[in-house]
Amino acid sequence: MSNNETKNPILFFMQESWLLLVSAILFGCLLACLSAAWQPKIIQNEIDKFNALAGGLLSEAKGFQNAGESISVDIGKGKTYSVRVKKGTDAAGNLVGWAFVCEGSGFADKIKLVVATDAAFEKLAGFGVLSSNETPGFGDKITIKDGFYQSQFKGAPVTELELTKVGDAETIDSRIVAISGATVTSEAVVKTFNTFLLPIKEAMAEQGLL
Amino acid sequence: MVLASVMELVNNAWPAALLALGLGSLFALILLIASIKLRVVVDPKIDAVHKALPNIDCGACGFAGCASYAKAVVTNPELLGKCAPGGSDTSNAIAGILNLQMSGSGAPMRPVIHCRACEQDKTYFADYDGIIGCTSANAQPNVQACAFGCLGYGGCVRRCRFDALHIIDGLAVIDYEKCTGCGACARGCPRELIEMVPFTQDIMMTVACNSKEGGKNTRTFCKVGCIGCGLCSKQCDLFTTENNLARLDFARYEPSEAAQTAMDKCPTGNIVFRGKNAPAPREAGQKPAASAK
Amino acid sequence: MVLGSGFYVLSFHENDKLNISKGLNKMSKDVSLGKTFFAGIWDSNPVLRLLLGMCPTLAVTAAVKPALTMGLSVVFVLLFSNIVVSLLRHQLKPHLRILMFTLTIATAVTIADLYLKAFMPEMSASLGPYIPLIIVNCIIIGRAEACASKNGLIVSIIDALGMGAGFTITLCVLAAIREVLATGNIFEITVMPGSFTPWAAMGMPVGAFITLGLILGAVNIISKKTA
Amino acid sequence: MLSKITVSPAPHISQKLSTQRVMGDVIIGLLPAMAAAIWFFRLQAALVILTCVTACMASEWICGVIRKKENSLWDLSAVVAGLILAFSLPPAIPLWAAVIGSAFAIVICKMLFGGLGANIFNPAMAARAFLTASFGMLMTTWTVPATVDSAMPHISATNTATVTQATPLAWAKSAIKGKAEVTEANGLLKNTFWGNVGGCLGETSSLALLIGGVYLLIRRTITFHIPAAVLIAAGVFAAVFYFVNPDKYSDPLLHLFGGGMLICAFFIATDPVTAPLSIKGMWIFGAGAGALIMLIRLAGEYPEGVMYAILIMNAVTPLIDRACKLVPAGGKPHVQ
Amino acid sequence: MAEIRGKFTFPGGTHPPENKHFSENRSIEPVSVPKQVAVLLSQHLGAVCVPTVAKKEAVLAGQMIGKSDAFVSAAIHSPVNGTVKDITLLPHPVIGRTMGIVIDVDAENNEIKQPVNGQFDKTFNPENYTVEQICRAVKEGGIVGMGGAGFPTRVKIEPNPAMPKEILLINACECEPFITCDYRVMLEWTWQFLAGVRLAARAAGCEKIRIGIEDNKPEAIEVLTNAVKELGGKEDIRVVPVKTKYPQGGERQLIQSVLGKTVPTGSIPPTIGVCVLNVGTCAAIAEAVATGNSLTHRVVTVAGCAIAKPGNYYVPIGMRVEDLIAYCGGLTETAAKVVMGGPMMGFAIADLSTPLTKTSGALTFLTKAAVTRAKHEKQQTPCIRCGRCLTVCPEHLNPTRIAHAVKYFRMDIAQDYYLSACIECGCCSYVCPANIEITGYIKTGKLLQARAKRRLG
Amino acid sequence: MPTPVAAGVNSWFLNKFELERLEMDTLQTLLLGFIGIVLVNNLVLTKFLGICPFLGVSGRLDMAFGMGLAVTFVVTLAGTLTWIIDHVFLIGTSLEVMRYLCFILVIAGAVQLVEMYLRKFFPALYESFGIFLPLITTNCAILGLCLFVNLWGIDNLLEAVVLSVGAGIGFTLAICIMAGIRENLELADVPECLQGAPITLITAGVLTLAFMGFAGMIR
Ligand SMILES: Cc1cc2nc3c(=O)[nH]c(=O)nc-3n(C[C@H](O)[C@H](O)[C@H](O)COP(=O)(O)O)c2cc1C
Ligand SMILES: Cc1cc2nc3c(=O)[nH]c(=O)nc-3n(C[C@H](O)[C@H](O)[C@H](O)COP(=O)(O)O)c2cc1C
Ligand SMILES: Cc1cc2nc3c(=O)[nH]c(=O)nc-3n(C[C@H](O)[C@H](O)[C@H](O)COP(=O)(O)O)c2cc1C
Ligand SMILES: Cc1cc2nc3c(=O)[nH]c(=O)nc-3n(C[C@H](O)[C@H](O)[C@H](O)CO)c2cc1C
Ligand code: SF4
Ligand code: SF4
Ligand code: SF4
Ligand code: SF4
Ligand code: FES
Repeated sequence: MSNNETKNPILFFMQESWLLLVSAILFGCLLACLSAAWQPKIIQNEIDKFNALAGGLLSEAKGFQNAGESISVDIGKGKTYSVRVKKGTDAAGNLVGWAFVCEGSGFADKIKLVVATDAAFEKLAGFGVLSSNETPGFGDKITIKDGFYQSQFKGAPVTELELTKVGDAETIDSRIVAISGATVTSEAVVKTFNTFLLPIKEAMAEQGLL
Repeated sequence: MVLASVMELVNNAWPAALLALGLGSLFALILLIASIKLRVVVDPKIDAVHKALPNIDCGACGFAGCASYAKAVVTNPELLGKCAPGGSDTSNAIAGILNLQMSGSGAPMRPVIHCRACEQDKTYFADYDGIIGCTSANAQPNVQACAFGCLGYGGCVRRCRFDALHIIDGLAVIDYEKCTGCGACARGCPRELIEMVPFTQDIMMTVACNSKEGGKNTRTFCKVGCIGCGLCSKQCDLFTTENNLARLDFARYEPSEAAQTAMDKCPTGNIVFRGKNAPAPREAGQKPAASAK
Repeated sequence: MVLGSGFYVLSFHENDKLNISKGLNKMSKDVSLGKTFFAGIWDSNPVLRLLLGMCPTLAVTAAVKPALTMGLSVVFVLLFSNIVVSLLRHQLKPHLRILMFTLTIATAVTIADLYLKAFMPEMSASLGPYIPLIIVNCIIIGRAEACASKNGLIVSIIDALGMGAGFTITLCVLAAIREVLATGNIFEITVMPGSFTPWAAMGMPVGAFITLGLILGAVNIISKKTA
Repeated sequence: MLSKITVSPAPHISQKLSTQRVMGDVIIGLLPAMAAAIWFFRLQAALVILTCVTACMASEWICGVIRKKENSLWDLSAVVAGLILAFSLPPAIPLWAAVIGSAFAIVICKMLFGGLGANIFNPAMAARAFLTASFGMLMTTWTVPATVDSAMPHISATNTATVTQATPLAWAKSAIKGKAEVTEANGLLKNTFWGNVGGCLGETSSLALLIGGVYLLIRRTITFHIPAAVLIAAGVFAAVFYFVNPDKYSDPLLHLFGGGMLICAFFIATDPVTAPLSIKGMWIFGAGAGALIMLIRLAGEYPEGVMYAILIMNAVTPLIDRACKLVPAGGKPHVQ
Repeated sequence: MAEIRGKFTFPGGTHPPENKHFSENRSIEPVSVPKQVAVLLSQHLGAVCVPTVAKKEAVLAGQMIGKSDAFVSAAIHSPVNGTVKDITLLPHPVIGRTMGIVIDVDAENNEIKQPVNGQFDKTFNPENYTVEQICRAVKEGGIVGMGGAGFPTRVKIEPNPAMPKEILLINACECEPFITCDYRVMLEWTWQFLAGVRLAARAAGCEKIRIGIEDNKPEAIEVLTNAVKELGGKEDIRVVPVKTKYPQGGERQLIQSVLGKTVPTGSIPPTIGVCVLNVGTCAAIAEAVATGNSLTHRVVTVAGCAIAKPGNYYVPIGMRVEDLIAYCGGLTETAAKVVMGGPMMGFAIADLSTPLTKTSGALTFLTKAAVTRAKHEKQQTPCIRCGRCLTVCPEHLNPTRIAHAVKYFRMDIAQDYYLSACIECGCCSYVCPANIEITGYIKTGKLLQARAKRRLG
Repeated sequence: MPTPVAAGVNSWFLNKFELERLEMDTLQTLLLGFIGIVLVNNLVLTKFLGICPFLGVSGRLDMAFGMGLAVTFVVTLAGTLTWIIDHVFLIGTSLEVMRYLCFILVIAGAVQLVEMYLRKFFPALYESFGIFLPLITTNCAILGLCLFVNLWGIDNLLEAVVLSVGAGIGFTLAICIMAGIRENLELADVPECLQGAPITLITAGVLTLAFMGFAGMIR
């Protein structure tokens, strides 16, 4: 071994590590191929999930397409979040509403929401949760589809929303009643709406979408 | 068609393959160079010995753990054979690693307890009311009339990691099936009643008393104590009597007529067998077998 | 790295040490295939006896479904790495052995991750980074080092299956307990009476740690009784 | 002649003091608070207290039987744990939840660690934390004391039928949002002192707790160090904020008398088992607890921080003990 | 009489009930000669003596019957005229069965030995004796510390160039409950005691003499103060009242209280130039130097509810406990414990045939009621970490930690928390509400450690 | 002039209590992120990362501290390196599929290199904390942190570094607390079947309950 070392380092290197190198190439190829084969499916999964959530909110919508440029929303701390608004169309291709993904910080972690509005961007069609890590039994109640919390957003006006602890959850207005014991999560959702709704509306108007 | 899809695959795969190759060779190179340039000479024997040990860190060898024993035994092969739990297998394996021959008789060391006084055989002057433990009890003298016998608070039991010792009827009793000969019990006894002896036989004869008290006192203090009468040493040269106490030379012991006679003649039934499946000793106070003849 | 696990052994409590060394001994001494398989399930169960792979054990057992998925992913990765390592075992060079293991395992894990993302997106999302963390699960590299690099293909496969099964079963048992108490359901089927108020804490880290602690205690009792 | 004499190591005499007596004193110290609880919350309170104490004692007894240990029931520590747990539960807690909490306290937090004296965490607080994590809703439903005039402002009937009232601290917390509510919260101060407010069973009446605390101090069951450290640290913390911005932060007195502060200072932080041994350690422990309570109250997500502050300080108690290791009277020996 | 309040004290300590009333007003009474005495060959720290007499040999009172050539050792003497009956194992109050010499008393030819205090008065002049003379007398008289530890006194007072002594501190605290022997010696043998003090100071080369005495003994303080005045200030002697607190009499504590100095952990007083002697020891020095008598008798306090006639007795060393009990009218029905020494540090005796030794300053007879709650495991609870033991420990240790470390055989931890710095005063056990035998565990720990060391060595 | 740290703390307070949203400067973000990952999102107690050493090396305080230092060192190194690799090589070239492979190779290689280096040139340092290094490669906390940094979409290097250091310190904190507790439990009458790992897990469970107190302090 010490002979090899001194005589021909390259040969020595190859002797020691050819197996590793060959496997590296093989494994690299393997992964690339698998990825190539499955990537479309993975992307489709995401689209499907969005469509399922947004479709659940805008029941007439049959499909969603990107509309306009992506919009940069200031989410504080000097950071921005880029939103791609999608246009929901019915079978005939008519505009039935808008939907987009946005996020805010919840109790435990980030909460990603799908928010949908009517065609005029005047009234909310509600929201769905794309991902959240809130405490089971507390914050994760926002993920209950058509639960009392989610329902309050169906038909609420696109304005500054307000969270209250006590109130009537039945009336649909800009006052949102918090989930008892999960004020933080409830507030995070409301805050997310407030951060995104109006800037997006403005930007869409600028882009001439509205 | 086929070619096209192969081309596409290759097209997809080359960057990944290249990246993997690049990283792979980079690290392979670095590690190779490092392993040569930064080599620290550690005796590979230490590692090998460590692996051969049972790795339970019981401390029987007298070192802080298997790792430090490994280090020690490599530098000083005389320490071979100290790992009791590993037994001869381990010793042989280490000897193999160190290219040594295991020497010596190799009779396993096992503990014997030099006392056979159960609760009803003992005399007490007072009630001991303190910490349950032999060292503590021994620090309150004269509670138990015999200052040499087993206190029965299990100082040894607590040391044994192999559940091989139990207090039965006020006396520590060794379960030779479970005992590994680690010697921890001997270190745990404040009265130094436990002696590690070479078990040249499956069952060993022993004088189960430690009392250096004169015969008269021993008789009043304990029903089964050795009174130092010297009958055994007259029968068999394996026995010696000194300081009012008989002792057996364990290293030379093997079963013999003479030894058996000595045992039978003992007026207090103090010479007994110890070991796996040892026969039960004569009952306390029972007449010597010889006189029954 | 296996030396690494050896080191943990040094600093563990006596209780654990005896368990671990018993487990490791059993592993190396057993020869028959059946025994090899069952060793992984009880005598040297990776979680309960060797205390390896605790992170995923705790992290994914809030419910049975992710636990099962995790278990099966580990089985896949174990199989993959054991097979590859076993096949290449004569070619391994000392300095780069570990690098080779790592490479193999990372590949297998990436495959598993891609598969989950493609075909079980929900599951993939809920398992989050714990699937890629299989790479550093000591069980896998431990088996590669201790079994696959010394044994033939068949033994390695059986070993992987046994270890994997032991891991999966443990995860599922733990998850079942936690899921029932935390939600009243199991596999999303309600099993507790309607009046049962779920113990949300069981779904949180507390529940994970305490339940696993109690299970380990129970295993200690059982193994002491049967020893 | 005489019967057998006994022998044991010195000393042969001892002070007339026993664990049972120490615990008994704590129980006596808790009596005023118990009376207040029963006065304000009536039958509910009595039932919860009874359930917790019984369940704790039962758990202790069962664990003793299983471990085949000397019956440790009569050292009364389980009774104290049960009382403290009951006092830190909301009055409307269902009794089954109280039983789960008691079992968690005694079995998981005390007996598994080796029983009295070995537990790292305060059993009652750990159990409360477990209940809070499990049954958040139940643990934040505050019934109105039976003595309260239902026309008082902060009483609301939510979706459920129970009439609930926000606790003073909850008001102080939401008060951060508006001046009017701060004043209102401050107006609560008098009621808070007497106990005429919503809250956990044992925490509402500051007066009762003070009486009990003084009793313990007089009996020397506790020393003044921990309570003083807790109250001073919390008081200073709260006062700084109050004087910087009285419009937004409530009166420090509300923080001292509101919520679990007093029961914490006199009965919980002083739990000898989970507090440091040395005097210096006690000061650190108490000050840490006081500061953490205020940090959680003012900056955290919860209106009250006693339970978490205590648990966190319990966790670092071994480290505090180590840091405050005593130096022998003759200085550290040169060679050990 | 003006009330005297000690100003000085040390941090820590506790206040067990003093219980001195049993014997404090009873003057020293010589006891009649028993039929047999048993003189132990091991009565002090250091080497065990070798008998210098044989079985059946006749011995005279004061005759040396055992000696050792070791430096740290002291000879032993027969207290009576008689014949050696046996040299055998005998019960020792502290170390179990050890060799001793049993002497049958020659009943016709024995008188009760009377104290020699009458031979001393204020005119006694220590300058009449050279340092060598004093040291030889102390050595030949077999004098050992009578305050408890039994360290050979000669070693303590002999000039040692390596550790020059400046201050002689007389330990007159007698802080243990029940014990009054030193108090009576100070009251009745005042001049003999002071003679001893001055002789010791001369031998040790100490310029200053301080007598530390607890303020619960105002009479003794007054008597001594007056006597010192009468001496006329030739020497720098001061009587220093200190606060009554247990263990004020611990030498490290007393040095802290009286001199404001601390003895470094693990060291002995001479390292800071202090020599500490007990009252009884000084009296013995005076007797040995002035009359040539060896240490064969000492004052023993007999106290407690369980004995018929408590008092202070002048007893031959080697008298058996049972004989003294008989002389004092026997035990009462309620007796539960016989303690050699006081209740805080004394040794409970199991075998009443145990002979008295040079260090046995008292026999305390405790009833069940006095042994408040018998301290045994059944009545213990686990430690509730109340910290009381830390507060009272005069050595500022963490007794509970040490005790638990010993309990779980973690000698490394015990040592880390200064196991060996414990003076075994018993304060921690006394105050512990959980009733844990903390001191017992610590003592056990020291034994374990000694054993481990022996094995290594 | 207040020091930067004081200013950071100060403005955090302002923000927390004044409610008007001030412009948060970077320092503040970093500070919050740091405190967050040490206390609020402690890797061991909330994310279950690094449990093996947490159980294995928490028997003695000095060992635990050594382990904590080693982890802090390695996690800082790994977090930084992997962030760079991720952003320089992988994201640009859409080779994300190679992420895990690259990460683990980088971590394993770097750790091994550092270990050998220490062993050769700083034997004293190696004895006190280098011996832990090889164990750490198979420690979830390292790879986990790298993955979380990626998952949270941390897009600047400084933040990644601060989070990495914080993660290491959080680990050190948790393991030292546990070591203190375990040293006490050694002198307690813990039921035999629970001694060792089981009681450590149960303690960790209650510890997570305690750390919930920090929840929501930083978001
Ligand atoms: C274990 C635990 C988990 C919690 N999880 C959440 C949560 O996921 N979301 C939330 O908003 N609040 C959660 N909280 C409660 C909040 O910290 C806070 O107390 C609550 O938002 C106050 O709401 P309330 O005013 O309705 O009581 C949790 C509390 C505990 C004790
Ligand atoms: C001893 C004790 C400890 C407590 N600890 C806490 C705590 O840590 N967190 C908490 O939210 N409430 C705790 N509580 C309850 C609160 O003191 C009080 O009930 C609280 O102000 C309730 O406010 P909230 O409205 O919503 O949650 C504790 C109560 C007691 C008696
Ligand atoms: C806790 C404790 C208490 C003691 N109390 C006394 C005491 O009251 N009187 C006394 O003379 N010696 C007492 N001693 C012994 C002294 O420390 C010291 O050994 C003695 O005074 C030395 O004198 P000696 O050699 O003449 O005996 C006590 C020792 C200890 C450890
Ligand atoms: C002053 C004092 C305060 C106590 N406080 C508590 C407490 O807050 N919680 C508790 O469970 N037990 C408490 N106890 C009882 C006992 O110490 C506790 O149950 C132990 O933690 C159990 O090992 C207290 C005891 C005393 C003497
Ligand atoms: S043999 Fe020794 S240690 Fe064992 S019980 Fe007897 S006296 Fe105690
Ligand atoms: S009885 Fe136990 S301790 Fe003694 S030698 Fe045998 S195994 Fe060791
Ligand atoms: S530890 Fe020792 S010195 Fe301290 S109080 Fe206890 S017995 Fe006295
Ligand atoms: S006095 Fe007793 S109960 Fe209190 S800390 Fe000391 S040992 Fe523990
Ligand atoms: S450190 Fe996470 S599984 Fe081992």
